[in-house]
Amino acid sequence: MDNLQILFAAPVFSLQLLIDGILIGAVFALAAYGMALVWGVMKIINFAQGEFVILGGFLLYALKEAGLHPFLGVPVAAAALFVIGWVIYRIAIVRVIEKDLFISILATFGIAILLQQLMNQVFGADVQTVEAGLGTWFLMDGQVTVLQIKVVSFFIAMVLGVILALFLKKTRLGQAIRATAQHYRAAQILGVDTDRVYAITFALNAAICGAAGALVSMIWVIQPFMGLAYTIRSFMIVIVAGLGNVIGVALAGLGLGAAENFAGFILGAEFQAAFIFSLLVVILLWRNFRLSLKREYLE
Amino acid sequence: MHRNMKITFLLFAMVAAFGLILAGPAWAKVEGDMITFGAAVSFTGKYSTNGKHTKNGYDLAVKRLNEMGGVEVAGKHYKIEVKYYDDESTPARAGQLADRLIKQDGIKFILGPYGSGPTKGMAPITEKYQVPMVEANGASRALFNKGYRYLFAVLTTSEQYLTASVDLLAEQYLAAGKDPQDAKIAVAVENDPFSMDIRAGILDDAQTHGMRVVIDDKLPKELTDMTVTLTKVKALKPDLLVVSGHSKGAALAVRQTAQMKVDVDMLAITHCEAADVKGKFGADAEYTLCATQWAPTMSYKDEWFGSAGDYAKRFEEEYGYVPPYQAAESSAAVLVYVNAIQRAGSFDKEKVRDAIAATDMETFYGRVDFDDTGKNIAKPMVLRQIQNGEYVPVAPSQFAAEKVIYPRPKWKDR
Amino acid sequence: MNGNSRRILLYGGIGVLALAAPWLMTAYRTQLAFLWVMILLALTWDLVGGQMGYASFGNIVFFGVGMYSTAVIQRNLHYGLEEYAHVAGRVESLSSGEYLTGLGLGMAVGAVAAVVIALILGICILAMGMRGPYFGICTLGLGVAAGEIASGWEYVGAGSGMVTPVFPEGLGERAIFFYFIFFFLTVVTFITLRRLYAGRFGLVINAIRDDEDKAEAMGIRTTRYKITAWCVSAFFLSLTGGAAGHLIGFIDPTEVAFAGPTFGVWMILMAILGGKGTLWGPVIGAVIFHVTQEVFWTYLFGWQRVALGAFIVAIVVFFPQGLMGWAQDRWPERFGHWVEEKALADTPGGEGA
Amino acid sequence: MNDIQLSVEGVSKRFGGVVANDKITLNVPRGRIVGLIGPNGSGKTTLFNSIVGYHPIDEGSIRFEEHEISRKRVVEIARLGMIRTFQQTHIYGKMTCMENMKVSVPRNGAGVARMFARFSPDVVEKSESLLEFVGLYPKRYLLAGDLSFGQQKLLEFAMALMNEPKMLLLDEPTAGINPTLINGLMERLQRANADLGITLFVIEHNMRVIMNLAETIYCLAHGELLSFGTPEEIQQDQTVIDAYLGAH
Repeated sequence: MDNLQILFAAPVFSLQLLIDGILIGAVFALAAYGMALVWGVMKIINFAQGEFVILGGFLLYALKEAGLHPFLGVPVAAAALFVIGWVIYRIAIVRVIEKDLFISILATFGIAILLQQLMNQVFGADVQTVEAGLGTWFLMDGQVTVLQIKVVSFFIAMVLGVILALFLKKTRLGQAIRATAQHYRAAQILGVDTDRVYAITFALNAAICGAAGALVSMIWVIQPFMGLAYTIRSFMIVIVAGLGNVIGVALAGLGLGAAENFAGFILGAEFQAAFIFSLLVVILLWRNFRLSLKREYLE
Repeated sequence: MHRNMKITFLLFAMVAAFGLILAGPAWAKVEGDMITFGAAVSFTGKYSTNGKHTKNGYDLAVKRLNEMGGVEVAGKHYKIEVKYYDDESTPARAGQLADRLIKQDGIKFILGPYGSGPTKGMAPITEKYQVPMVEANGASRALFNKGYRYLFAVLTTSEQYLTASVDLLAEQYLAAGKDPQDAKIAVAVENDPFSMDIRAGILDDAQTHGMRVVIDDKLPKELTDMTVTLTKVKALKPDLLVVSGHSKGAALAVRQTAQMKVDVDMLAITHCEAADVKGKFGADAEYTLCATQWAPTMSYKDEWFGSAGDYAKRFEEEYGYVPPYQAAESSAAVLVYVNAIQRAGSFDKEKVRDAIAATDMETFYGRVDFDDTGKNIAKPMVLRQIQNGEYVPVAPSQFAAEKVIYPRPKWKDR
Repeated sequence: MNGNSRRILLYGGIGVLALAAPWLMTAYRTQLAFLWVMILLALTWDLVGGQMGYASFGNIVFFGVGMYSTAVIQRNLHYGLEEYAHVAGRVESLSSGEYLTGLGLGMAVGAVAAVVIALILGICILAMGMRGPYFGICTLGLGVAAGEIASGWEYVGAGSGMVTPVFPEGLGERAIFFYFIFFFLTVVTFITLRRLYAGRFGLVINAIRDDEDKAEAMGIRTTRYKITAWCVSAFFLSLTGGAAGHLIGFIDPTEVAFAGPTFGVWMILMAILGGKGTLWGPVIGAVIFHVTQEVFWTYLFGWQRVALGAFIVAIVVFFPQGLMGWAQDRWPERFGHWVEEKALADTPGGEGA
Repeated sequence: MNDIQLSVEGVSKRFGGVVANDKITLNVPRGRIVGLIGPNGSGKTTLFNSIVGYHPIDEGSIRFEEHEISRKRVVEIARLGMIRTFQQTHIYGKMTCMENMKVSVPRNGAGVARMFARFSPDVVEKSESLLEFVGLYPKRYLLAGDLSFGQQKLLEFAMALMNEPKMLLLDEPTAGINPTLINGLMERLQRANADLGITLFVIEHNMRVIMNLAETIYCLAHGELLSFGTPEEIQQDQTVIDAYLGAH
């Protein structure tokens, strides 16, 4: 527990971990928000979530190579993912939509493998990064560094979240999506074209992931095989926050980011991933335990 | 009931049919005037960049040898070729493919895959079938204490990759009149067989110098972020930060130390060239120490490629990029293999194996001389520092072109 | 032909074919040994995922536990940890006796360890009544966490993994040795499962799959059955893993032992492809999947995983009921689902159950 | 009423702010047929769920024979000999009718040996005769999921009988059943009661059925016990009539 002592001896590093965790947590929350949307509306757990993220990153990389400014590339990557999401919905997702969750998990898992391997073929397995050309802020005498790109990403993620929430609340389409989430048969009877709503929801999710991925590529590095970590994080955030709760998702995302950083610091980087996955199990058990007290079941 | 039976028989028929498809063309080790080597290399998966370097290295050597008239065995000239499979960057696949190469394709000469993991997967199989494998990219020392007789590595094993940086630090301490025992080291390596051995080497070396290892992080294979480890570095202020994690680790280390303005006196990493840190990060990569098996500037020579520089030129003409050492060592593996076959004067596996074991030759890549565990003990690792946008050898002393710049200038002074 | 003689013919035919296979396709001995591994993976998954309807994404845990237990026992029996891990230490090859002792003892210990773990996990997860996608994701988390923990644990080699001893002289050909180990294991597993499915146990876990609330309302102690089923699955999967570690030769924590994205998913796919919840489905699915994969591998160089991804999507999207499920829908009467007392006391086929 | 088999005393159950059952007290004597009626949403099914342990109750006590069961779990209560059927049928859809029956043997899996045991010929015979009893014998090898809704209800009833319960809680046994089959079903319920000595506690909407079947009827409205008595008494009770006409 030497590492813990460092944190007590020099709390400034806790601040560093906390700030950094919160900033990156916003990006996780963004992807998680898309997952919650698809899960809530379509009753599908999208296992290709992480691959959408990485794909967004690679698209931004390609756009940057083609000479576009990275920030302009973010909406383009999101738009491209929207189209890709739509196509994937039409080809595969539409056929698993009313099957049980298990089938949709496996189907999206297959899509994840497919996307991974296609990215590997198209972009190569190289680690790529996109330089946004921003600098670093120093706080506390240089002990705490804050990357400007992370701050920018944080705000982009938050703004996107707000826009999305407004879209769902205020627009006709958004209302149709929410109605479908509540009860798709009722929505159908009321004249909502649920098939179109599903397609848009799925495509929208892909677009959100694309934006998140574009941010990821500017903050860290991307590689075709890095998707699963983002899928799992999204899932955890959704489990903690519940479906259709924007603020909850955002808070859970930020919390996860910070928790992850502290776990990595204290337990050592080798147990950071183990920590995330163990946390997932523990959260599920805890939730289940609470429900079993009421003799009710998760379903 | 009988419906099930029909289905089952149908399936067995299908299996048989598939079996026939698979059985298809059978490669023999030597057919007519062709010698076929077998290799399982990562074309997909996380090692595929380096897998490509490996394949290019093999192919260039094969092409060169064929241009020069092929291989002469017992008075007859043979062309050579390599049969590749994709090991998907996983050891399990590599093992299966070794089996496939040997049993199904009848290949008797195996070239290694990329990476210690896949090599570990293949070695038990080649060993069992007593097929010699000369490999160029499996550097883990754990490969060489298992009693394998048929495994040979032309490269320096990985525990030696970065130990030179520890020695360098000790020298600097002594030169400054300080006690090396006060030096602090931070180690952050990817959690895979290769990097874990680098770590083992560093830990051993630090112990001999009496240095303290203050950070010992194993980075996950799905590494995306080193912020946490670097925060620790800031907190504990080690003199030397050692990072190893294939291309991904190199890119992250250089990028994030610059972003977070982490000041360490010495930063030593592997895979600089493969990750192209110089090209990607420019000034941020300055003063980084890079471990390399080989560099085009070295003075080695051989009869096939000429000097190391000539090799680099030829490689660049062919593939359009400067060869990283992963490619060079792969080419060297082919040269060693072919040389051994010529000396054996036979295609007998056992004779070839003995000839390989007896190898003591000079190549453009360096001298190759295997000890009785099969690793090359004749060629040291070189440490290069990025100075003014160039890789400059700084250690060990016989290769040093410049003095090492120590300590790295602080970020605020750059 | 009556049911019995048909059955004898069927099993006899398969038995003869299986015994002869290593000599019919000599070049493919190792691949054939892997085929049995695949069948075992699919069969053990199907017990929980298909027959009981608890879609576990983390059964790979038991595979890895078996693999590591066997390797650790083998190592500790014959070398010190120091000697094994250190570069100066020299690991000598084992005699046949030593190899077999290590393998056998290791597999036994691994199987016990896996059952104990399954029991503990079962009490934590199943006894709490976790179901559906939450169970799936929870087990997925377990699988990945297990791999990550093994990657960080130095005693089992951490990220460096473990190398199993070189196969000794005197045990015949390596591939044949393992072929028959896995063949034997498959036969034992198959017979055990067949027996289990034919009795009360099989019907109860089917009932849990179809309607767990009803089963409880009828006074069935579902938790016991669920945990037992998981333990049985863990037992055989651990044995498979123990021997598979030696067949592969190198145990990497995340890519061989706790290989969720490969073996972990394949076992589910194979069961689905053949028809989950049937006795023969997983076997048929495993055969088709394994062969297809080999073909992709040979002919779709570099693109094989893309094809595999597409194949997975195609199976799940277009063929979720699997071959046996499709056949049952197509010819229900062949599987013993018929009306009227036209046929005699021929019990409905165990295969259809 | 000297031989009370099931006694519910002051049972309340709230969901959030909604009071589903408010201090309900009722008794079911051994060997009788007792009815439970009430308009939609009056808390009948909630009471059933409370009795069989599907969710915990907020206050009160439920005793079955000599056991306090209000804190017991579903399985344990079922194993005491109290079996319920569901409003929407719950059968094992992907299993044949015979398998549905066989798996319903009482006290399934008491020990490890029993867990893995095969079924004895007695079980098969009994399954067949009970299927015969409800008229599903010819369809015994069909998948239960392929039966019609009414047939599934019959199957569910047969499964409950297979379990040799002491008391059966039936949640709207005739709902969704073809009217021509209702008489047959009623007759079978009565036979189960008379021949097998099973106490029946029945929720029913069909007044004709319940009035002919039950000896005592309890009426719930808005979560409260409104009235109880013989069918004749209930039919003449003004509060019951008001409740059904919505004049509350």
